[in-house]
Parts: sequence; structure tokens; C-alpha cells
Amino acid sequence: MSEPFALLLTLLVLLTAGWIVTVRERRAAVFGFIAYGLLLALVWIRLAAVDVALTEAAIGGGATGVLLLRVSARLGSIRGMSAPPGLATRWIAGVLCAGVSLALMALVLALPDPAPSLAAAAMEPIGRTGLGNPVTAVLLAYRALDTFLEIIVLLLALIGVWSLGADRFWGGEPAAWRTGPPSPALVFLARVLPPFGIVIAGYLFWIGADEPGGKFQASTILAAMWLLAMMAGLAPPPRTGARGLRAALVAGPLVFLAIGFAGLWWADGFLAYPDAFAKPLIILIEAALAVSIVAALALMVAGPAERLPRR
Amino acid sequence: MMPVPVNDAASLLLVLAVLLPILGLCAMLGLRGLHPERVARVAVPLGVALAVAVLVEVWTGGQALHYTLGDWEPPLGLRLRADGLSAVMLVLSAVIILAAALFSQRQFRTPEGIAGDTRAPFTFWSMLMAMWSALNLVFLGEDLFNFFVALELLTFSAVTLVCLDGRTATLHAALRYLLFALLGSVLYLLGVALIYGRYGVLDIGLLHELVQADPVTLAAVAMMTVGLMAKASLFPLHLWLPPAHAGAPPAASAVLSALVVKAPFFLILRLWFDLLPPLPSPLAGQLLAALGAGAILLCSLVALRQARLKLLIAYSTVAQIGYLFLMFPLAAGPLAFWETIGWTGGVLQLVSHAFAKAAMFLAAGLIAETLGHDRIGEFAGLARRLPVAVAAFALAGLSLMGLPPSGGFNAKLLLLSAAAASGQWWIAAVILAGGMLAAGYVFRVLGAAMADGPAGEAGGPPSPLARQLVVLALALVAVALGFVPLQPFALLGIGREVLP
Amino acid sequence: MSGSLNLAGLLLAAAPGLPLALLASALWRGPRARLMRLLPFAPLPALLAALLAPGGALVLAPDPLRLTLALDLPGAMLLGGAALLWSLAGLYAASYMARDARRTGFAAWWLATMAGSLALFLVADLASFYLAFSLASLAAYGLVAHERTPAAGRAATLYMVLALLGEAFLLLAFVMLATGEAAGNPMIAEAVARLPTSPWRGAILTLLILGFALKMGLVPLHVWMPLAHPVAPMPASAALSGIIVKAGVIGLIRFLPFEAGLETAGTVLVALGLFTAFYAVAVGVTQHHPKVVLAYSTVSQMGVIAAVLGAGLALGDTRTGTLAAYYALHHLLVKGALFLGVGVAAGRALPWQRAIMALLALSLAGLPFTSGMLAKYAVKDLFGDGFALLLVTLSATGSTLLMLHFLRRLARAPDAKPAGTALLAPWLAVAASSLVALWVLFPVASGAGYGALIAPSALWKAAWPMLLGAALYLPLRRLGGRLPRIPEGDAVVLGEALVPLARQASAGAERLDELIRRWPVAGALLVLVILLLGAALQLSAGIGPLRAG
Amino acid sequence: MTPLVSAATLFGLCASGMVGIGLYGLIVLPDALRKLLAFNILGSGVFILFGVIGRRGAAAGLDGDPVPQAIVITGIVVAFSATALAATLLLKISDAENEPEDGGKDEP
Repeated sequence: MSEPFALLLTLLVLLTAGWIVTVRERRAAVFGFIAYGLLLALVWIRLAAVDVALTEAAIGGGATGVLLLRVSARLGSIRGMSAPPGLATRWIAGVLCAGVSLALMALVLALPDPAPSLAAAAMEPIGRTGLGNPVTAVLLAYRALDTFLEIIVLLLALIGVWSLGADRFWGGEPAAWRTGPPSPALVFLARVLPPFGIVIAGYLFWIGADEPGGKFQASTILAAMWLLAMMAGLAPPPRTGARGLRAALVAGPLVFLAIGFAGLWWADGFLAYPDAFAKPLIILIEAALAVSIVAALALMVAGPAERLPRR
Repeated sequence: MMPVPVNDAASLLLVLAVLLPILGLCAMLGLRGLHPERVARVAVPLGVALAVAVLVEVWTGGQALHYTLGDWEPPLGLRLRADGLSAVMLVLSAVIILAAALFSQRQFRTPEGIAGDTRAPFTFWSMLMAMWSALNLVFLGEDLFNFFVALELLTFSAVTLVCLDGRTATLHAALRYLLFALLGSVLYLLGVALIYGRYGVLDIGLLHELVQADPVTLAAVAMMTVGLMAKASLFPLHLWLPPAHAGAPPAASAVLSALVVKAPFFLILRLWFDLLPPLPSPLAGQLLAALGAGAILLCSLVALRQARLKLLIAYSTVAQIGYLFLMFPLAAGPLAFWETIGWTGGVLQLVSHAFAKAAMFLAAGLIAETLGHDRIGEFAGLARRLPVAVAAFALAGLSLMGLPPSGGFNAKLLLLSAAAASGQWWIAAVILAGGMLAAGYVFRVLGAAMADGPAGEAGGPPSPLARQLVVLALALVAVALGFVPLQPFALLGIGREVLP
Repeated sequence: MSGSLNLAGLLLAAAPGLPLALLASALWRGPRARLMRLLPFAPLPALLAALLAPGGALVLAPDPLRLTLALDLPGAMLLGGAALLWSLAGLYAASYMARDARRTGFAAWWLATMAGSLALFLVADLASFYLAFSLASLAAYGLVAHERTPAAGRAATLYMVLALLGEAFLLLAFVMLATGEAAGNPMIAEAVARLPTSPWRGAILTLLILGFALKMGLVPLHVWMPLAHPVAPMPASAALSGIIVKAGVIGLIRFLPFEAGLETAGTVLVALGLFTAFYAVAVGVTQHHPKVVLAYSTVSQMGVIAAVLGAGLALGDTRTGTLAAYYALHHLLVKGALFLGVGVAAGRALPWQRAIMALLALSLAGLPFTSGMLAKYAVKDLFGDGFALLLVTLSATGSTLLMLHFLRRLARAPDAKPAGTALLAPWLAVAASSLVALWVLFPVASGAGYGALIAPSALWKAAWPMLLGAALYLPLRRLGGRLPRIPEGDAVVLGEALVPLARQASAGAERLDELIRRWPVAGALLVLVILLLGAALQLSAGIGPLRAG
Repeated sequence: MTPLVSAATLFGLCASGMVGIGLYGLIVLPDALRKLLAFNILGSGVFILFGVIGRRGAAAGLDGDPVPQAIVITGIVVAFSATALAATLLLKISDAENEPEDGGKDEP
């Protein structure tokens, strides 16, 4: 890939972003956004960040896209958050935002060269983790607390989504799609895709330790397969109060914490791994986290409970 | 050179302080049969004990506690750190959350005879836990990106609590809060990106050794500060705060005003006093102070005109946050001794406002529960009906007005002294004028409540005395802070070698 | 100063301590029911302290708080007078308000105000002074607002606004006084000793005089007094007009640097005081309600005291504090007795009651052999022989005029309820004590002997201004109803004309806030603040326009 | 031949542009869903900036600094959570406003 490609990509990204912000139709903007997510994945590949590219494609483009499509399909007309701004406001806002953009560009050009980097620092002790992929090492060893809290953020957002349901439906099933019976095409897709999805997800998960890939990307694909099955009516959505579901949600954080605290005994402190078992422990944590992430992602897209809980 | 931190048993307390509420959250989520309020009954006292233990440890040890997570040293790894200020903030949030939990035990109790959990109690208690964990992380963290995650946890839990009652108006308020807070987060993250691009380090302690006053650093600090200002609802970025308070449950309002808006402010403090290199000119600090002055004057005036008690208190919060931003030019002056005066005054304002405002919102909650509304115009007779709540409101008001003896008075005295010593008279004038305006809105409420009228009879059953006493206790703490000696606290200075 | 416990020190601590303890006891049901009947006993430790403990001192809290009590001569005189009036007015109140539905609340405010006002006369450090001043000044709000009529509401609001304004002035002055002191909380005397060399001397003096003048009611800061004093229940009016205004007097006594002497500030204070003395008479004679006339008389008398303090400051005379306190003691007791008397001797009262009221009233003008003459005699020295002395002498003429007007309005007022011993006895006791106390203290305060007082020249000096006043009163009486009616609180009307303006300002603030809280506006402001703060930081760091590097 | 601007720098400029566009949309668009899209554009601008910084920090045999990449992965998940929460709020408001008979309240 060459510089003209980067230039083209830059122009495309900016044009799409501009289009999303300026186009009249809400739905058109949502479609624009999905395309924008795919363009971004290309940018990430061009930036040699394949892990991020996969995440962006899976979550930024995929999950967000499905979510936004579902929402825009159901969204009625709602009171705007402000009156449509006049020309003067638009101009003022435009000038100010252009100012920020220009300042930021100047700052980007003013970044030091050679750039400071933790790449060497990250590679040096990577042997102690037994991992080959430095991004995974950062996520699950060096900055493991961030990753742990990220799962808590997911759970919190899920509780937030659930709390928006009605009191009487609490613990019941979400109604991911209300409108009519699923189309035959959707049912067909839902029958054909999941086996492939599961295989791809398993592969991504497995190589994540050493190559680009990992739990988030894998989990997102699994969550998407599950959602597809729910949408097509092939798998019933789980009750949000179901014991198994709740257990799946907390499995990741609890395993993470348990291994973290065990580090006090078998290693040098909380969240430390003994060198000999580091890789298996990390994979165990990733597996537990993946369970929680699949459940959280899928249910977050499915929305709050809207049917009575089955007793 | 920084001392080499050791992970000892005492510093493990920091990890526990962050993780204990999350464990509570997991227990609530994982085991429906436990009933969230019962989990809270275990987790909250434990958390308070942890916070107090950290404070005692820092106080007796006379130095900051460190914990390096997973033994991965920064810049690669993460570290938790508690100095005197963090320890005080930790105890502050523990006490306020304890009060909120005691106050809400009845309001958010799972109904009898239900095996699992129910919506409002589950949401309230789990979000309270998450919020607590996030607050502790903000006070103990050292890593700029770690703060971002903590801030997001804080935002999500606060937004969910705000719209707990599910009415359309509160949903709109929550959406507005969420979007504006997200805007703030992204701006903060933008600053973090620039800092990383410039130094390749995110640990504040390490950055302090590296930073230079170059354009990239300063621009990053500006972006982070403004992003945090949006979350702290500093004037003129306070659009979300009044509506968010209008429909929130009283305990949620209390923690929102007392703690949630203070967390981003705490981070601004850390950026400006621990990260930013000393600048030759106070211009930027004065800009912050000017916004603070705008908040004090404008929002106090607006508070005077509110018809609903909760909105009045909410505007008072915006005004009182303004005081916090007055400390920047005062604490950055050239006079070494008075630097600590201004700094201590700002921190004391933060603490005493937290207690006073929590007391006020809880008192407002009791009033609204008893009367069925919170329209100040119909308060006549209230003092007879709810004497303890009105007394708590009055005591908290004392602190807001800055009358002695109260924490608010001491805080304003210190800020005033710093303003006088550095010759920044306009700040002194704003502090005094703000006190007068606060007296105006506090007396408006008290005057209405003391009048003879029908509110003494109407409405539901009186609130149980225990809840009223919780509110009174908070207000008394705000007043008791006035008996702390006016000397700069030695405690707040522990572990802050950055400061003189 | 010794920190050890001693009897004198304990008495000092008990002076504000007992009222506060009684106040705290109101938390329990039993004492609460008896609170009203305990009022007369609350100030007794203070009275004992004033009699037994002048010169005593007690350090309540050591460094760094340095809360310290100390009783000097001016403090002891005012403390004794105040304690006596609090006690007797409390006795009066116990009977006068026995059937008042809100008497318990009244008693609570009463005790809080009492504690603050008594503490004020015996605290020696800056922080305690501010604390006592705030307590006295803010708790008195409860006394003003007690009746809950619209008039009381208006008066109480105005009182509160101005009291808080005064607090703000004083707070800033104190902060400036304490800045540069090694101790966080300096002794008042130490801080005042350094005042003349402070770089902010002018500002501090201005703020101090503004703050205390508000409490004393010097024109034009007197506007709250004619509104607030009359609306309170009778015993509370006595306490407000007798004692609370002395908070300003003790403040000036404590905080003006008499030792160093400041000519300009002194002269300004004399001018302010004398103008107040005559202005209040001029407005007072147009008033109809006897309590309002008395309130104007208080304003006028406080003007005289301010002039005394100003003259002493200009001269650098260290006796000034004692002399001013002596004069203030006279006013404290006489004005207290007059207000209590309005409750028993209004309308068609018994002749002996009228006679006593007349004696008390004219005592304010300096009637020979009354406390007024003694007080005026004692302070004359400070004024030298010039124009100021003439004006001070003529202020007695004004007082005569005003008091004759008061006696006439008192006789025309609606009849007082028939008073029993419970009301008459405290009234008479205060009246008598004014005579006794001033005569006893005369040699101590003035340094002169009694002989000087009965010299014919002294008597004539006291009498001629009064005769002039009496002569002037006749045409005034003729004019009677044709005098313009000046509203109570005179200039307050001008001030209240600003209220709609303030309303507009706050309405404007609300509109501005609404605008700012619109999403696009807030968003644009956010971006603007980023750019401004970024630029400000670059400028603060000495970096010009943004450059790479 | 070295190009005038490297790809990383080009994407850095692109990220700056995205931030500006996202900010603009967030400020002026009245519709909440559109605001949410604008927020995501703004966020992705910041993420790309992190990516650029990571790419510039290529060293030790890696194509980029792994720390910013990990940060972005966490950031993307957080942004998704925020989007999901906001979108659900939006749906709930829409449901409440389009069912006027119960006055916007869930429970009768």
C-alpha cells in the first residue's frame, strides 16, 4: 500500500464523516456510519494495528451498526435536544470547530521525532507472560486493571440498559425486534452463518495470545451470531433474570479477580502471574471474560426486558 | 528521585478500596436471591472501614501509600497511590455513601415476598457500588487513561441513577447529561492522546519529572481540563446539572452533587498541581477563576429565583463549584506560604460543600416525601412538621453562606486570606458577594419553612426519625469542620512533595 | 497572660457559657418548657464577672487557636450593663410574653443573642470576636422577626441583608488585619498595634468603620434600625436598642488604634457621628410611633458616641475607650428602661409613671444629676474647645427636642395593658440602675471627682442646651401635624427603590442562564473555552503563537 | 524517495479533521441519534490519533507501540457501551413520547 492510498482513505473518511453530519435523513446517516466503520478498519490496517482493526470492524462497525439499525428502525419522532440552530450558530460553531481542528493539526505536526514509545519496554518482559502478541500482554498483564474495569463498564452499561425497562418486565425477556415475523432471508442467514462464525471466533480467540486477535473480536462475532439467531426466532432471547445468564455475566470479572488475588500468594502481588503458569492463566481469564462479553454485548443490543418473565 | 514503592499489606488496602464495591456489584448481579440492599448492608460498612484504615495508615505513616499492580512498574504498568488528600477524599466519599445508603435503606428495599431482585432497588444499589468504586479509583489512580475508565464508570452509574424513576422529563435530563459527559470524556481522552504522543508515559508521578511547558503539553492540559470541567458542570458548561437533579432520587442527588462532580475537579487539581510545570504567569489560572466567579454570581442569582427546592439546591451546587476554581490563581501565586493557604482553602471548600450539599439534598428529599412536592412557595408550616430536616437544612446553609462556625466559613476565610495576601481583590469581592447571595437563597427557603401555614398538617406520614438524623448528622459534620484549626492541614500535605 | 484556671477566668467563661448551656438544654422537653422562666438567670455569671473579675483572663484554647477571654475596664462596664439589662428584660419578658404561642422559640433566639453579645465584651482574639459578633448579630434576626407580621418580615429581611453586609466588611477587614501576623489568630490588641503601619491601613479602617457603623446605625447605614427595633416585642426592643447596637461601639473601641492616633480617620468619624446625631433628630421629630422615635434617638446617640470615638482617635487619647464605654453604658441602661417603659406607661399612665419616663427621656439629653449629664460631662474633654464641642453640646438640644416629642407621642399612644409588678419592677430596676451605676463609676471612668459635677458652671453647661431645646420645641409643637411625614427608616425607601432593579438583574441572570444552557450555545462555549484556555496556557508559559517545537 | 508527508502524519491530520467534524455535529445537530453518531465520529478521531501515535512509536521490531493499541481497544468497547446506553435511553424516550395516553409513565 502506498501514500496515495492513504490520501484517498483520508479523503473518503472525512467525506463520509461530513456526510453523516450533514445529511438530512436519520436513516441515511446510520447507513453512512456503518460504511464509515468499515473505512476506519482500513485505516487501522494501514496503521499496522490489526488488533484494533479487527475490534473496530467487529464492535465499531458491526455491533454498533446492528444496534443503530435496530434503534433507528424503532425510533419515532422525538423532541429534539435543541431547536434547529440558525445560520449564525452554525457558522460560529463551524469556525470554532475548524479552529480546534487546525490547532490539533499543528499539534500533530509538533509531536516529537523520534516518537517516545513503550514498544521496547513492552517487549522486554513479554517472556514472563508467555504471550507472543504484545497487545494482549498490555491488555491482560501490564494494564490488566484497565481491562478488568472495561468489563465492569460493559456490565454497568447493561444494567443501565436494563434499568430503562418497565418495573413489571424486570427479569423478563428482551424483545430485540418487535416488527412482524422474521424474513426468510434472515432465517436462512441465521441458519447458515453461526457455524462459520463460531469457528472464526474460536480461531481468533486462540491465536489472540500470539497473533492479532483475541477475546473481544471473538466475543463480538459470537454475540452477533447469537443475536442473529434471536432475530430470526431460532433461539429465544434469555430472560434477563435467568440464573445462568447472571452467572455468565459475572463469571469473567470473578475469575479475573480470583486469579488476581491468588497472585498475592503465588506471585508478587495482586494481578501478578507466576511466570510458569502465566499463559494458561491468561487464557483462562480470557475465556471467562469472553463468556461475560458475549452475554453483555448481545443483551445490550437486544435492549431491556419487554416481556413478562416466565415463572 | 521518587522513593521505590513497596507493595506491603497496608498498601493492599488501596486495591481493596477500589475492588470491594465491585465485588458487591458482582454479588448483586450474580445472585438474585441475595437482595441488593442486604449486600449493601455488608459492603458499605466494610468500605467505610477500608477508607478509614487508609486514612489512619497515611496519617500515622506520614507518607503516601503505593501499590504497583501485578508488579509491573509504570510506565508500562499501573499504580495506585494514596497521599493525604486522596485519603481524605476516600473517607469523604465513604461517609457520604454511608449516609446515602442509610437514607435509602427503606426507599430502595426489595418488596417482601419476592425471591429475586426488582428493578429500582437493584439498579440503585448496584449503581451506588459502581459509583463508589469509580470514585475511589479517581482518588487513588495515577494513570491518565485509568482515570478515563473510572470517569466512564462514574458517568454511567450517575446517569442511570438520575433517570431511575423513568419519567419522560428525567429521561431527557439523563440523555442530556450522558451526551454532555461523553463529550467531556472524549476531550479528556484527546488530551491523554497528546500527552502520550509527547512523552510516551501516562503515569502522573513519572510525567511530573518529564513535563515541559511546550505547546503540545499545554494544549493537552487545556483539553483535559475543559473536558473535566464539562463533567464537573463548571459554568458555563452546567447545562446538564439542574435538570439532572430535578427528578433524581434524593440519595442520588446527594452523591451527584457531593461526590460525582467533585471527582473531575479532583483530577483538574491533579493536572494543575501535579502535572503542569510551574508557569511564569497566572493568566490561565485567572481564566479558570473568572469562570468560577461567573458561576458564583450568575448561578446564585438564578438560585434565588427557583420555585422548586431541588432546583434551587442544584443551582447552588453550580455556584459553589465556582468557589473551587477560585483557588487556581490563589494557589499559584509567588508567595510560598500563602500558596498552601489558597490550596487548603479550596480543598476545605470541596469537603465542606460535599457534606453540606448532601445534607441539603437529603433534607429536600424528606421534605418532598412528606409534602408530596418541593415548591418553596407552599412550605409555610414546614418547620413544625419536619423540625429536624429544616434544622439540618439551616445548618448546611450556614456552611454554604460561609458563616462561622462552619467548614464553609473556614474555607472562605482561607481563600479570602490568600486573595488578600496576593492582592487579588476582585476574588475577595466575589467570595464575599457569593456569601451574601447564598444567604439570600438559604433564607428564602428557611423563611418560607418557618412561616405559619398549612404544610404543617397536609401530606403523608412523617418520615422516621432515623432518616432525619442521618441528614442532621451530615449537616453537623459540615458545621464541625469549622472547628478545625485554621492552619493548613498537615494531613492534606502528606505525600504532596510537589507542593511547598 | 496565664492559661491556668482561676476563678475570674471561670466566671468569664461562664458569662457566655450559661446562656449557651441553657440553649442546649432546650433539646430536652423538660428544660424547654421552663426556658422562658430561666431567662433572668442566664446573664448572672456575666454580671458577677463584671463586678468581680475586671482584669481577669482565660485562655480557652491554646495555640494555634488562641481563643482568649479577657476583661478590661470598658469591657467590664458594658458587660455589667448588658448583663443587668438582659436579666431584667428577661424577667420582663417572662411575664410580658407568658401567653405568646412561640415563646420557646423566642427564648432560644434570646439566649443565642445574649450569649453572643455578652461574649463580645470579653473576647480578646480576632476569631472569637468575629464569632461572637456574628452570633449576636445573626441571632438577633430571630428577635426582629418574632412577630411574623408583614412589617416584621420586611424589617427582618432588611436587618439580615445589612447584617450580612456588615459581616462581609468585617471579615475582609479582619483577614487583612491578620495577614502578615505570624499567628493564624492574633490577639486584637496585637493586630491593632500594627494597623497604623499596615500597607492597607486606609482600606482596613474604612471596612472596620463601615462594618461597625452598620451595627451602630450611623447615617446612612441606620435605615434598618427604625424598622427593626420597633417591630420586636417590647423586651426584645430594649435589648436590641440597648445592647445589640453596642456591638458596634465595642468593635470601634477594640479596633481603632487610639494609642497611635489617626487624625484623618478620627475627623471623618467625628463628622459622620455629628451628622448622624442631628439627622436622626430631624427625621425623628416627624415620626408618630413612640418606639420609632426612640429608635431614631438611638441613632442620634450612637452618632454622639461615634463622634466621641473619632475625637479620641484624632487626638490619640488612650482614655477614649473607657469614656466611650461609659457613655455607652448610660445609653444602654436608659434606652433599655425607656423601651421597657413604653410597655407599661404608654397612653394614659399614672402620673408617677409618666414622671419617671420623662426623667429617663430627658436623661438622654443630659438632664442635671441624671446619668446623661454624667456621661456628657465625662466625654467633653475629648472635643477641646472648638466647633466640634459646640456641635456636641447642641446635640443635647436636639435630644431634648426629640425626647419631648417622644413623651408627647407616648401620651397619645394607645393605652398600655395595665401592668403588674412583674413588669413594673424590672422597668424601675433598670431605671434606677442607670443612675446608680453611672454615679458609682464616674470617678473611675472620668478620673474627676464628684465635686466637679455639682459646680454651678457644670450644671449650667448641661442645662442651657436643654432650655434651648425646650424653647425650640414650642414652635415645633405648633407645627404638629403639618410636618412632612417621613417614612420610617427614611432613606431605606431610596434603597428599596433598587429592589425592582435587583429583580430585573436576577431575571436577566435567569434569561442568560437559559441561553447558556441551550445545547448549541453550551457546545460552542465549550469549544471556545478550550481555545481560550489553550491560548491562555501558552501565553502563561511565555510561548507566543503556537509553533512547532 | 520519502513522501512529503508520511501516512501516519496524514492520518494524524485526518484524525484532527474527524475531531472537528464530530464536534461540529455534536453541537449543531438537534436530533439525539445524530448527536450520538457525531459523538462516535469524534471518538473515532481520538482513537485514530492514538493509532497514529502508536504507529509513530514503532520500535523493537514491532510495527507500532502496543500500549496505544490496547488503549484504543478498551476505548472502543467503552464507546460502544456508551452508545448502547444512550440509544436505549433514546428508544425509551421515543416510546414514552409516542404513547401519550399514559403520560410518559410506565406504571399506571
